[in-house]
Amino acid sequence: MTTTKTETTKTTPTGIAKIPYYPGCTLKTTAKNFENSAIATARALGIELLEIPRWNCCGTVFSLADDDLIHHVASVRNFVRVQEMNDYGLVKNENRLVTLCAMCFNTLKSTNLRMKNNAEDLSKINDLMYREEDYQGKVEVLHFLELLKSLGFEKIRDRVKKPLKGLKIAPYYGCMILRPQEIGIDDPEDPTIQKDLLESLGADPIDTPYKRVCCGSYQTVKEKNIVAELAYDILSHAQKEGAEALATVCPLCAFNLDNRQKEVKAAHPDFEEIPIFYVTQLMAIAFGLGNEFYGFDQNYIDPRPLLKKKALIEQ
Amino acid sequence: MKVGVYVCHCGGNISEVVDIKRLTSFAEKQSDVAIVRDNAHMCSDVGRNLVLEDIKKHNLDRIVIAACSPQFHGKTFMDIVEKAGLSPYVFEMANIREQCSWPHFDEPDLATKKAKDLVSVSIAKVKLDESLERKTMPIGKKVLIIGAGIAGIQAALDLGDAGFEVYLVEKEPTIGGKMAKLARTFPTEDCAACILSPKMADVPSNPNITLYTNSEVEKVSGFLGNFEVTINKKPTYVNDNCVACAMCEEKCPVKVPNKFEEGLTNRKAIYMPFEFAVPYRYLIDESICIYLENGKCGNCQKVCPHDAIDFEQKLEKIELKVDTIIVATGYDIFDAKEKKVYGFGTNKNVITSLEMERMIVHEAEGRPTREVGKRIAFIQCVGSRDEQIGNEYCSRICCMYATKLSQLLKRADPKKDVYVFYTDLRAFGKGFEEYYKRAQRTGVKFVRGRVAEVNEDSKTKKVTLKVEDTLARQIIESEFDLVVLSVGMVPGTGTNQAADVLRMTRSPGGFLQEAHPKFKPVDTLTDGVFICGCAQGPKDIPDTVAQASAAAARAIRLMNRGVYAVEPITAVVDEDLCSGCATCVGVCPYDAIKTELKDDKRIAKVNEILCQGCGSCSAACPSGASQQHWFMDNQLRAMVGAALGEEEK
Amino acid sequence: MIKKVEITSENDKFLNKVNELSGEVVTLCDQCGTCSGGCPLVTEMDITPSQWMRLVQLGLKEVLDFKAIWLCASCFTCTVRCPRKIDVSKVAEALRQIILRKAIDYIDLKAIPKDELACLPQIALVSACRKFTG
Amino acid sequence: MADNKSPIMERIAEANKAATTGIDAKDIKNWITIYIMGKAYKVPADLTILAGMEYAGYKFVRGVGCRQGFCGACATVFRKKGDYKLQTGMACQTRAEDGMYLVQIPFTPAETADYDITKEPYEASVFIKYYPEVARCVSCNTCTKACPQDLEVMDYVQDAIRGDFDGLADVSFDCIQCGLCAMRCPAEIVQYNVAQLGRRMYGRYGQGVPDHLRKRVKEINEGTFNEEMAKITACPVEELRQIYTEREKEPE
Amino acid sequence: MPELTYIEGYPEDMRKEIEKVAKTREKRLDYTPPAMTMKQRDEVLTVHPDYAPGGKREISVGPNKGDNAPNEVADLLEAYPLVEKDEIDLSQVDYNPDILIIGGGLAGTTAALWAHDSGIATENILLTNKLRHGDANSIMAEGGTQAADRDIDSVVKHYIDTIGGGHFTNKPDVVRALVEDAPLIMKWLCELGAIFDREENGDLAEKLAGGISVKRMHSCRDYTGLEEFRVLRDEFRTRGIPYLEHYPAIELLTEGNRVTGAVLWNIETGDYKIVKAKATIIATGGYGRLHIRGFPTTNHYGATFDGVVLAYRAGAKLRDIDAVQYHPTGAAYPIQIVGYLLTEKLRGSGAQPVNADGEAFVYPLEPRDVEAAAIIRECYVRDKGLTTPTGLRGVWLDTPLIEIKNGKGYIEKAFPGMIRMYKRYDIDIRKDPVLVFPTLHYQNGGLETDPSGKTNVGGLWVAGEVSGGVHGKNRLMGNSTLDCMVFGRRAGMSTAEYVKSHKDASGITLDHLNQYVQKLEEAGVKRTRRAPVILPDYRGKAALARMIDVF
Amino acid sequence: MKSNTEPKIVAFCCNWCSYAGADAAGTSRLQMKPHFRIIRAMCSSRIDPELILDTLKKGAWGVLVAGCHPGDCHYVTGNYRTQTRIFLLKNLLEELGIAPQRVRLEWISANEGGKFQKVVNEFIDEMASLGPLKLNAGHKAKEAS
Repeated sequence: MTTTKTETTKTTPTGIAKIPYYPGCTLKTTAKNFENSAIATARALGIELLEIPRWNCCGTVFSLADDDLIHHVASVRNFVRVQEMNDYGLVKNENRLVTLCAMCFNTLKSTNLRMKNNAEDLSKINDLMYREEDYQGKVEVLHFLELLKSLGFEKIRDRVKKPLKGLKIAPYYGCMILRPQEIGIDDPEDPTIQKDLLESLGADPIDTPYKRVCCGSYQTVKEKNIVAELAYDILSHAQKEGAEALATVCPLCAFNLDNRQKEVKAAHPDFEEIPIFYVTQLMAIAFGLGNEFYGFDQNYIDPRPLLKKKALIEQ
Repeated sequence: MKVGVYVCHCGGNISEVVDIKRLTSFAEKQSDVAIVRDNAHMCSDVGRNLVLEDIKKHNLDRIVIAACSPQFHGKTFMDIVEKAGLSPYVFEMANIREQCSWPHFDEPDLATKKAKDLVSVSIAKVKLDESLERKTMPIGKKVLIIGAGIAGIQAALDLGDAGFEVYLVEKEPTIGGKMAKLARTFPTEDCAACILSPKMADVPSNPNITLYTNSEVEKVSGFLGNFEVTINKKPTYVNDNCVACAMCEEKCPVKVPNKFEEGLTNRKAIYMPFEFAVPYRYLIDESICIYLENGKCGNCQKVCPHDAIDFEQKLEKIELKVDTIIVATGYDIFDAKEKKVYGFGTNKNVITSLEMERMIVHEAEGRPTREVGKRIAFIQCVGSRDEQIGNEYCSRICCMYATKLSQLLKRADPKKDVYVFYTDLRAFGKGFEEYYKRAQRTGVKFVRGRVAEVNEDSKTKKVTLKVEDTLARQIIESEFDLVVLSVGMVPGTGTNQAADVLRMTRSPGGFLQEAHPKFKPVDTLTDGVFICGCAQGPKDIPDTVAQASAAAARAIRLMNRGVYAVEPITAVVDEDLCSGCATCVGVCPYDAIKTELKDDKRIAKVNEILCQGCGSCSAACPSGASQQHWFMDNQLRAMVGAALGEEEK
Repeated sequence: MIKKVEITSENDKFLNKVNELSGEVVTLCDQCGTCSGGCPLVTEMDITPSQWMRLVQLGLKEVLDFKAIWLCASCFTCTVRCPRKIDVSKVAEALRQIILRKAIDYIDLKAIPKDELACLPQIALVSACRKFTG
Repeated sequence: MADNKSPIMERIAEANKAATTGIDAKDIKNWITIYIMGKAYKVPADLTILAGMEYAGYKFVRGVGCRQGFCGACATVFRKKGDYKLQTGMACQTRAEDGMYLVQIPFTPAETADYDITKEPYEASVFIKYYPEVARCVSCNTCTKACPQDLEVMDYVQDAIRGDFDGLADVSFDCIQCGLCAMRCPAEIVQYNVAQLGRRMYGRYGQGVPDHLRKRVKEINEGTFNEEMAKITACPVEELRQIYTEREKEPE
Repeated sequence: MPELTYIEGYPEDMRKEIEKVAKTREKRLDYTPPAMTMKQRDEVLTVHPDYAPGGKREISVGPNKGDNAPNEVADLLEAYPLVEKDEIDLSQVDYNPDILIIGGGLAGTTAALWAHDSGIATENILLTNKLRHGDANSIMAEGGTQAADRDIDSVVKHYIDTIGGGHFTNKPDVVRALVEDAPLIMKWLCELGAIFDREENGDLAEKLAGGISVKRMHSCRDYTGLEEFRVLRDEFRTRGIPYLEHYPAIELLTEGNRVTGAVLWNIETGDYKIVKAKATIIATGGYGRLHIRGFPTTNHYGATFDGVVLAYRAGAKLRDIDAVQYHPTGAAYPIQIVGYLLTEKLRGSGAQPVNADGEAFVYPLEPRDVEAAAIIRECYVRDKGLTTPTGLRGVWLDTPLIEIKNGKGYIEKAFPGMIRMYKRYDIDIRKDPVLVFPTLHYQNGGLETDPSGKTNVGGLWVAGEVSGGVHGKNRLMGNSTLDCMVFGRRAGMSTAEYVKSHKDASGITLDHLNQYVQKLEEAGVKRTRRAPVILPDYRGKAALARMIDVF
Repeated sequence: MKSNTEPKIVAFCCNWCSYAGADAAGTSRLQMKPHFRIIRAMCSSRIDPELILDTLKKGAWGVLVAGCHPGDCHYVTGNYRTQTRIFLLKNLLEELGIAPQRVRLEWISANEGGKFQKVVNEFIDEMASLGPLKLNAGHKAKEAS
């Protein structure tokens, strides 16, 4: 496996929009396929996701204890990096910070909100990080889906070369891009943003109420069987509605839904395995970007047979 | 000059914070103060008599009461002072409760100090008070009632019967409001139509009531005894010739879901709102009529044997002058689509309680509209007591109507499984608890737990509830044929419009604010404007009717005397000082000041009837010639001086 | 078996501590059960979320003995649904913190089999560490 | 042994006294007071903490090693006079200052994981597998502040979390494994062990054995140089001297 | 004494001197003094502490009786044991490994690993350390490790360089072992994950150094020894080989002419442990902390000659013990770092030694002894040195030249440790030169061995600096770490073979000690001196004067 | 300049909205700093700039004028007059060298007890940090700059 850094050094076509981008730990490893496909699709849409230098792990979950500041330091550091990118001219007046990983998104945005709403907390954290420059509170945390939406799904439709015709995909949102309300990017009870995106890719989105139900998240560390049950609920309901695959934007959801199918199968022998995509993988396919951007090797359940059946990738 | 100072303990409300002893001994030291007393309740008979007797016995000519806000008991004490033979305006209240003991209860020392200041402010002012007399204005007997639901109807009938001239304005084509839709009423289970329709019929037959349906109040200006109202009467395109023969309806080609039936049935573009509508006359829905859109069709006009169709009707503006106004604009039901987690609007087996009312009506009449199913669940508090959608209040009726609907269903078919999922079951009204018990006896299962989510099976379309039984502490995940959402009340669109037009204050829930929740429950902060029914807040039918009658009575109270008292705190011009610059003329919002020549000198003159006493002219006057009674320049300055003066004397 | 509990003025200390840590006013909970009904993990729990809210209201420290507070996945489903706008997730966090801050961890990293660890993505372990270790 | 003297050597020995036999109080002009484990001592100014403590009478059998900042044995925690900050450093490298409160950290309890790098895949999971506590990093940066080598410790821990072996090796390379980072870490990570594992993985898999080295080892094993070697080892000194003097030197 | 005013780390008067260096820098850019002829070398070496009169004497007892040795060395060889006769109870054996390794630096650790690789179970190996495992000179080796692995290089060239550098006094068979094993050791290190500097293409980056004809220095920035050692230690730990810390050996145990173990002493608590072993490897390093001829040292705190003392008493032979290596460039300013090594790599990268007049006076890459002697001559004969406020003398090492020659940022990348060390005292070696003076660096000679590390005493192996022969009278840069690993490995493998075919040692005695004491007495050595010294003493004289020694 | 004495604030409140708002704050037991004294007028437009100046002269540290929200005036347009006058007065204060923030205009409705509390507490804190007004005849005070 490779550990080379994101290919942000490739020559950038002029006129392309550069936006600071926060990958998060897992996108550098088990969800490398998510990152690669997202960067490539963004590029195809005229956006360069510029990895912020010296980023650090956001902590993946927002600390909910009211008196806890230290756990927010991690996120705030990354905002300081965005400031620095502006200061050093890596980006021009671009305070948006795009994330792919839903958990990073939630953590960063929640922290940002707390910092923006609470000057005292911010000054304490700035104090704690005395080796860094102060965070000014100007960064806006954005999820990649929001970015796509702001581009307009029409524009994405225009870019599609290989419509995902007949591919029945159940979008799965998970928790972190929906809840709490002030953080979520869509209606927490009935989100549609992935559905709209999938439609623009020519796919057949399948709706199920389980699209918003938690996959069990970090319980997977200690309670993998519980998580497998939750995954079973989510997957089997999608299958019942006719889905041939699920789409997600969270590496932990992806792990729980994809890799835990091993445990699901053990508990439910009748269960039929179903591939889990990152939504950006589907975009990359629809854009016809080529195998090197799909990264199916990292999918636990191999989606290639399905894609071949639908004539979306070469035999 | 002899000032009497009375300090109220307010039963501890004041005395537990403010040191009364220190306050009274402070007051005693003020110049011209003849007597200082304190009492547990100055507003009580004992307290008031104390003042009355002291004035007589000690020849007091100025009274200061240190108690609550003048907005609360100012009137009470003015009346006493007047009763004692003094001008009611040689009296001041020092507000040492709302402005002192309550907001500063954790700092008693500073509160006491402040109380002293407030008392000395009042003393400073009262010493400069003039002996003003109250004035009166004539008032007529015309009332505008906005909204003709059960509240508006009741108020109109009360007033009409009492001989007052009533203008009843309704934005819908018929009167009757929401009650007209109901199947039965709790807890008596009267047929709603049976009890409402006679009342509705009384309205057009009452000679004192002028009814404007399909009409909205566009503008209201003026004040008590002198309101000017503009009403927009929208065209119905059907004139008085209509005898409701229904021939037009048959020929009309356009069909839409019937809103009155909550979409359970359809109606045409020309339609009768419902079978006991008042006025009993067809009308055309201009939003869908083909003829009105492009001049084609016109079937109705062709078939009408009475020449009742009039496509030329236009919006009519009606100008009225009225003396009082009653707002009875009612409520809307909460839009259940906002509560996405219950799937209303996307799931056909999730309906609102109002749909269920109509279903029961049709069922009872032997023309069922849809399958009810065997297993039925009611979900309570939909749109009520829910901060997520912004409604904090309890809608008060949902518990009982769900109790009603559930047992109607259960009694009609005892084999049905009927569940009511509630947060708290509130059966507080007369006969409610007994009614609840009846429902329990019929076998309706009441489960304490707020439903978390409702999911649909895409194949069977059955719905599954997820809820915790918070008493059994069990998680119930169960499938039902039908889910009924017990939707709450929200301020009606009519209420919102009326609030805008009349610039009325709103309570936190968005309903109209009454002047005092206890003692002026149907008055508003605007003299002569009253509210009743669900415009003021969620309530059931008996409460609405009672409140409507109360509003009528409060209006009658003002109008019946023929005159009403106005405060003499108008502006007055010192002719010697006035230079005739007319600055005041420009600032007066009521055109109450004119300039005139007197002894070759141009001076300003105030029309005391028109003057409402804002004092803006006095503030603007460059020479100090314009003064406002009871708020004279020297009084304000004296008050400021006292407020900032030496703290301890 | 039903256990008798005692409610004394000491209990308020616990309630106040939870209020302070969570930033929520737990007494606002009116026990409607919405949180529990929608909780994706409730069927694995020994008490329901509304139950732990109740126990906190009464200031009963026994709430800390239940596994439920650890099974909360902080998915915020309750948060977006609570009709009193109480963030139940934050209350659960407060309860966990009370334990974690005494240096009592819920998971023992060293007890997880190495092969298991090797297959977990970082995101899983980082979040578990944040939630389950002090 | 008077006959056995060299005046130059005598002068050198005299000049170097301060560095070889301990400092003589009579040569000292400036003094400071330091607090060793809470007790006050008067010691010459301008010494390192280590030398200051030795002057005060401590003979180290622990918490001392190379005395040159390489071995990391003499980790010290101190507070300067009037400063709220708890600082860290190597006793052999930090100048003792007046009013300094200090204590030696004899050693940092830490466990080294049991692994065999030849059996591990070159993946980020290796960190989580053996040092799962890296996941507890809260990015507080205390480790970086504590590092006497001025390493960006937090950065390399972050590199470990995300499996960036290259970055980790680069940033952590100068680590002397003194343990001060681990001592101060609120997440109880043993940073230097994590780094050690990461560097070895990088060295073995990221860099590997270059071809020229493999080739040479093969040649030696095959005895390619045997003959020449036998000749040269048997060569008389004078001949060797000539070969040596005449050998070609590779230019810079 | 008036307070000195410092400008960026240097006192005012030294600042003025620095300006002289800066002035001539441009001129010196293209000028390097020519290398000395053999004659010139001999001449300058007369002021080298090794060759200058005095400082040495004949050893009066033991296997090397009559050989010349520095006074400080002879003092320890002619010293009485720390333990008195019959003081130690040998009946209770605490450890009974097959192989006992004394000293946990590069050599000892390598020996343990290879013994294990050669089939000895971990529990049958015991490594004991005086301080912590790794508190050794090895970790301080900055410059690199030699190995002839490039195509244009050959082990023979390495051999010639080594022999020549050692003034042709080296033991040929061990030198051959050294140079032939070098590439193998490099490969072994790479496989264990040591990170060596690399070329862009992944080849090992190699450099020249003093006395080396072909680029063959392998470095790990300026932490070569540290990187090599910490990798080995990590491997050692993960294998779970038993080791003791703070347990120096204070005496060997013997049975006849065979070493059968050692007495260890807990340096903290004072108790002792008896180790019985089939084979013993001594890897205790050198003697820098003896401060021979009053020179400061680059050495580790524990470099006190212990191993040689113990083995000599047991009958092991020494060679070249008179040859002390002084590193030409030790720090001479400020006082806190006097003696610290300034690696040859600095000179290899272009830094010139410059005298007070700003003149380059010596070819920067002469063999160490020549280079050192030249600097001493410049300071004490020609009087062109600088004097520091504490009286030390030195010459400049013009470090800023490095970046002029190699480009900006080079120093930071190649010498982070150096930058760090000077930065603590406000000196920026990229901008200003540093003051240097020779420092005691290496024990060239030691216990004589065969190519497998075996000594003339049965059951006793040695590896690393403690041994003699491979470097002759002078060690080349880059051969020390190599020596440790090559002979550590060979000793490990050789002992492994040995213990497989030898039975457990039946007797553990201190008889050899009694004999040695008898000889000392016979030679009339006074009883005041005792050895080994274990650790040097730098305690303040005032503190010592009032100390009551209860031990 | 800070002073040991406690701040003195005079608040002019209109009868219909802000006085009722102050009552609402009291009724809800919202705790406020007690250093303000309310003087009631029928409308905020009764409060002429001269009276405000007089109030400052008499020793008030700050003057709060509170009225109904724009559009809600009981007297139709009274509060717009107030707004204009206060705006002009602030310019004048600046000319006089008096910190213009010593006079504050707020719209507070009858049910905005919370707002009343917030405004009063904020204003008292602000005035406390400004300290008492020092008026030196013939010298321009420097607060305004």
